[in-house]
Amino acid sequence: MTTLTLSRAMNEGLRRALENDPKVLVMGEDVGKLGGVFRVTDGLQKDFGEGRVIDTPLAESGIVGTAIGLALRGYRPICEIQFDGFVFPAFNQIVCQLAKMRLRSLGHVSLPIVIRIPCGGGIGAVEHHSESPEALFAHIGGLRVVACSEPADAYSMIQQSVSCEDPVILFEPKRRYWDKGEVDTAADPQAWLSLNAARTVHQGSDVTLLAYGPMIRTCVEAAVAAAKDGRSIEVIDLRSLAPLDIETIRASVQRTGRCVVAHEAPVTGGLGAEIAARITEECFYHLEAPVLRVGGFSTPYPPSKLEDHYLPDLDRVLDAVDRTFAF
Amino acid sequence: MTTLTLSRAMNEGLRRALENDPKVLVMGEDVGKLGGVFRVTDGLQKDFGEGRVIDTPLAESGIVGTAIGLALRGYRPICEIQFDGFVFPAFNQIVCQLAKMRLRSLGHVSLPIVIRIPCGGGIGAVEHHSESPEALFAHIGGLRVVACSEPADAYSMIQQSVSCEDPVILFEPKRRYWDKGEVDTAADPQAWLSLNAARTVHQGSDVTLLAYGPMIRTCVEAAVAAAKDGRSIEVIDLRSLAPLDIETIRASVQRTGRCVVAHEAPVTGGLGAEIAARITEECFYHLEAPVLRVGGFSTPYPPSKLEDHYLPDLDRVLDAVDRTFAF
Amino acid sequence: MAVDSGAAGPQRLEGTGGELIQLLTPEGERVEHPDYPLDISTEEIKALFRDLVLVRRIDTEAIALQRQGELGIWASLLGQEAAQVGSGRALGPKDMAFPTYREHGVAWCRGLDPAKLLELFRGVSHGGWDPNEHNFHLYTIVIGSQTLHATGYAMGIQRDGAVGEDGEAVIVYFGDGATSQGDVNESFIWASVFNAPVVFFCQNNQWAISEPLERQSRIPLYQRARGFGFPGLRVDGNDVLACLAVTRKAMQAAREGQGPTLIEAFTYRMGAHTTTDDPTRYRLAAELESWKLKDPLERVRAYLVRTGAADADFFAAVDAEAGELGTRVRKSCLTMPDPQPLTIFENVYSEPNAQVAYERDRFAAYLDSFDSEEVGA
Amino acid sequence: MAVDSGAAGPQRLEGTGGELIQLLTPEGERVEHPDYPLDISTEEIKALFRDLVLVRRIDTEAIALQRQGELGIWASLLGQEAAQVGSGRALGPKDMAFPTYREHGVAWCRGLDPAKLLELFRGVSHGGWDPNEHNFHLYTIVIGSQTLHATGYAMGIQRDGAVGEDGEAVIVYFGDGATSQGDVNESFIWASVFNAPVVFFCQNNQWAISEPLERQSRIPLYQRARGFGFPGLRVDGNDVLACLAVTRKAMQAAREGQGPTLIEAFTYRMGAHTTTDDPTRYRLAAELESWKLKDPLERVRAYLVRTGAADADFFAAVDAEAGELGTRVRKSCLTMPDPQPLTIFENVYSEPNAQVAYERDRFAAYLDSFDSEEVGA
Ligand SMILES: Cc1ncc(C[n+]2csc(CCOP(=O)(O)OP(=O)(O)O)c2C)c(N)n1
Ligand SMILES: Cc1ncc(C[n+]2csc(CCOP(=O)(O)OP(=O)(O)O)c2C)c(N)n1
Ligand SMILES: [Mg+2]
Ligand SMILES: [Mg+2]
Repeated sequence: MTTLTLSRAMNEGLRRALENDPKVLVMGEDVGKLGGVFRVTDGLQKDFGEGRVIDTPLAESGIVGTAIGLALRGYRPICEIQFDGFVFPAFNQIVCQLAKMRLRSLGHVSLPIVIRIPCGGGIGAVEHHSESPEALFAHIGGLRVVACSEPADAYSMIQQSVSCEDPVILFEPKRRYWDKGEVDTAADPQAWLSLNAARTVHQGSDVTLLAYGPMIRTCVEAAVAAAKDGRSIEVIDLRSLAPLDIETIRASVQRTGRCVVAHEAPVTGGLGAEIAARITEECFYHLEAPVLRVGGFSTPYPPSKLEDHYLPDLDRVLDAVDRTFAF
Repeated sequence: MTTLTLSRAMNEGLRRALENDPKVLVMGEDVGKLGGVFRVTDGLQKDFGEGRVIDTPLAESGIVGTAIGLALRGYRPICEIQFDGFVFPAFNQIVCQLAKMRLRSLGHVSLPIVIRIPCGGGIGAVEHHSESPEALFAHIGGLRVVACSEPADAYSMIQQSVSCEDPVILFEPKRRYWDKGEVDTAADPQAWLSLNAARTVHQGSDVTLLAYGPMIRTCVEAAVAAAKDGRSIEVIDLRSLAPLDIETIRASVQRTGRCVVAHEAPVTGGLGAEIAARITEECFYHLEAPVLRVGGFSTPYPPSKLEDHYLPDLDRVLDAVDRTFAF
Repeated sequence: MAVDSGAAGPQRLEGTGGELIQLLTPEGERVEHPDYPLDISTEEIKALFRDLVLVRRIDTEAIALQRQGELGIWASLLGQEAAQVGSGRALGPKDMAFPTYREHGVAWCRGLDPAKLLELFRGVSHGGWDPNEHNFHLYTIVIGSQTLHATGYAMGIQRDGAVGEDGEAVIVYFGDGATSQGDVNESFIWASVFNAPVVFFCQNNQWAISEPLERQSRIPLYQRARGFGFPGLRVDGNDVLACLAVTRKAMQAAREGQGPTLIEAFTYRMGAHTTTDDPTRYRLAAELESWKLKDPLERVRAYLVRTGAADADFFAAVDAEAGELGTRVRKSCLTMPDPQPLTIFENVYSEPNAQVAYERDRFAAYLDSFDSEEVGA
Repeated sequence: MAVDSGAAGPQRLEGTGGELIQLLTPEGERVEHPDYPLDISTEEIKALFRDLVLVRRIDTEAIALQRQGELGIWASLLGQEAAQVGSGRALGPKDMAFPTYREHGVAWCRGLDPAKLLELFRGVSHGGWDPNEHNFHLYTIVIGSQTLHATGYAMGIQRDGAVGEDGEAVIVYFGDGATSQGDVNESFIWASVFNAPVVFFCQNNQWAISEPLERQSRIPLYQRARGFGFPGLRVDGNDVLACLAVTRKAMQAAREGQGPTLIEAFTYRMGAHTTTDDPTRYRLAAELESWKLKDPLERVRAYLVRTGAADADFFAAVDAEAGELGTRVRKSCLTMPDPQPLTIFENVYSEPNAQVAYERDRFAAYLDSFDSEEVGA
């Protein structure tokens, strides 16, 4: 066990991936000498060379489009999108090419590409640097969408994503990059939790709180605070956003009878909508209250002086929890 | 009252918009001499000139990006995206610029731009020509998203969209372009139903069926068929997808106690998810069954020989209706 | 001083005259070009003629099939046979080709069964062939996207150490309209910055559906490459020999590590954009007539006749072969089985996927319910 | 024949030598250029010097404010003052400017209150000024997007009939890195096809965060325009006179209907990319040192001293003014009120919106609940 920051754990995971398979590449803007704006790729170009850790021209469509070509040639590119808000120039390549090539080729072609996206707000940044676009990808068949919330998962999930034969969009909670956690770099990868699986990160019996990425820490803090008031919240880290680990979710909600979904993304059309709709279908007779959603507002992300109001914090999460008990 | 096809009604609406305001422009690929691949802009260039009906270079980001510039100069561009699947190169301009400029300027700037997107499947087309990406836009604050389903609405909604000071994404059901309907081109625009409003297109009391665009015809047919079996389905044409006309929806669902949402887009993360989540919140104690969703599968749109299976048809809609009665 | 003068305003491009690389005139006369000596035997020219005739035949048959409702749509290559066969025959087996949706002639040269193309246009699959079987990538419909794939693939060749004397290279096809897409320009940047072994083969057929070339560029398209620092050239796209020669040279340069080239094959879309298009709405019949005089097949036929290289028997044999091919193509279309409903859920992911499985199982049960109810779906 | 030879492979660009348009040497000597005669009075040069000093002062103050935690981030223009002031002062009041996020010097020339810039970098707004007040558009952060807006705006000028002798034009700023974005290249296409009155002003400061120019192009950037059929030129971006002269000429050409020009202002980012960047990780100190010798302010100072056009009093007065400006800027930052929570819901739509109203009302009630419970939010 080593104590690592999330950024460092991701870095170690990338290093392992590069070591384990010479076909693995890292590409993106400033991933080389600079080591990425969050230092996630720090030192990798020095150790693996410019042929494998590629500083690209400044164009996201080009990054994903050439990654597709490299994958067609047998490589396994890991693309870094510098910030969430800059994934949109690549959206066309992701939606129309990356997601659809396997079907187009009737399975002859795999595109084992990982797109890493530092996401979310809370870092006092300017416009476009605090977005949570995961729902846009979760709606697209052919993509896998996952999110890590803490160092150990960062370390394993990046490696599992690289091993996956399908394209994976990996969301990294940028405001948690410097959070520390224990990482067992010696553990047998076979023992890692599946990339498909959600994980219960705080046990509880009164209500199920579903979240992922940056909201996990907030939700666990909320659960701890609520426990002092005698309310037992079960927090589940979804980890896989598409597909969802419905079994884990259902088992918990059927037990608690109440559910809240929390994310930073706007509530309208966010992942919480899908979860609420699905859970309600699956657990209709178990629900004591509607599944409630707490998240960003359905506005553009505000200037940073307002982000503490925009982002659901411990109080807003607990408010939603309280509301499920008001039904 | 005149009988017009939906395509023709849209054409007449565009013509009115061009006549009424010299700042209105039409731009896109093949909108000039050809009159668009669906003939929606037929004859407009001839009558309003190349300065106002602009055949653009083949690049969707360029279309929307220059439309933004034209709007900044006081014009009101109507952009045609040739097919749903080709909106993605423009996604960055739509999400990061079009949707956010008003907030960025604290209200100093309006971008009264309409983006017309012929959408949906059922026309036997090749890949990328049958998509239903509306949920991706409905998740973006700052955009209005609307869908017309029949000629009269096509005629009025395009004009209302052009008048709107905010960007509007207007979805046009391409497989219904040749459907005919009565259009009252002499009616007072003040009397038109608001662009924000849903409309009940088939009255019923047992279950509320929510749909929009190409699915309206299917759903009304389903309601007619069900009536023969003694089941009374209320069909509501949502028309405005963002924001939703929750009041109309709620009133109906509170009355019927059951609700099904139908769309062509993949169910996972589709608009039905948002509607189901919201309705369940608002009508929890009125619901006899969970809101059920019927729509496209969570796969890429299949080759056209399979589309009749992919698209929800009358039987699949009625199956969902039946299932709400099984709860 | 650094001033680069461009054209002052839009100008109608002329494709004739000295700027075109040509080895065979429309009248079928062989001409030499100092930079593109072509060492080619009569047998090889006859083989090219055969290719031209056969790919045109595939096209004619497909159009007929579409008219009869057997295909949903078809994108005809009529008029572009020489550009496709000339460039297609310039490729080595290890080279990789990335087509648009109109490269039936290149598909033919790569050895792809035409039935595969029909599958796509019939709506049976979105393509479905294995790109690695014939080193011919899948058709790409979203304009310009494949140029980045090709460039990335070429970067893979570099990483494989497969650049050099005996190297490999990539060719990517796109149209005049495509040159306006951001992706195509980004691919020019990538290719030049990384000096990737990729040849950009632009078939300038003068039209992007109803839009003439002036909507995309005010200077000849081959000059676009200048702005990115690699060579660009314009070839007579209706001249199969010139297309062969320039593509060979550019591919060899790429294989050897000299980086990208842009080839503008100046040609003409003699048919409609696709079978659903009506070109009479936007272009004059006279334009088409003038291009008929430059027909890519007729000039090779004229050459073969004039030089006595081929006799009536040869032409008859090629025609007969074309007839058989037409029949075979037709038959493959008519006997093509429809895909099974549940294949919707296949090939979305490489491994079992919870969401897909959930929907498939429910849909299967739904379909079964009709069987058991004995009601037709 | 039509072959266009590009460079065979990547090459390190050199910005010195004859290809740069220069009117004032780094040593402060005035030189003439046949194509860019500049009729400028001493008073005007002094005014430019004042601009340069003042915009640098705004920058210094902002960096200090960021260090003290008063700004979230700041993108310094250090080293780029001449490019911005020279081009900014070439604009007429009716011309429209589209900046990136670093054009503080242009903002100054257009008359925007620097406090507005601080609002953005402090996180109080996303900009929030009225682009039409000073004909200075909002800062654009997504790289390259504004080039299309500028081009569309220029198309609007055409439609307004405002091209001609007394016409209007647009200038759009972007960096060397931005030239790789699809949008920028699409804007070149639009501008050339429609012959739009727009000047593309690329500040090539040699770096896109940590990436040197070679990652974006293997030939000088001004040559990009060649590929699109309009003029491109390279100017010494640290020479305020040359930047003024070339921009004036290009803007006038655009106003008169001669279409677009690409200006590459060859300069250097002397500071970090932003205050969160650490350039020591990726570039050598020697490079910075060599560029310090080309400082855009010092050469004007040298010229003014050498020619006796300005005395110590002048420089002292400018310094004093800069000091006052710094104080004013600082004060405006420190006294800036935080936005109210419910402003999150404002300016999303022009009219009341059901979804926004719903969320605002609920959030307002939520905030109120704390007040009434007397618990801090
Ligand atoms: C991104 C995108 N936008 C629009 C279309 C619709 N479309 C199909 S082909 C075509 C014209 C293409 O012209 P060109 O590149 O010259 O190729 P050609 O068809 O002439 O071979 C258009 C606009 C598309 N396929 N992709
Ligand atoms: C589409 C997009 N991708 C990435 C970024 C992150 N980013 C901000 S500035 C920058 C470098 C820009 O370089 P250049 O265009 O040369 O301008 P400079 O900062 O040097 O003035 C990058 C990559 C962005 N803002 N937008
Ligand atoms: Mg074409
Ligand atoms: Mg730069």
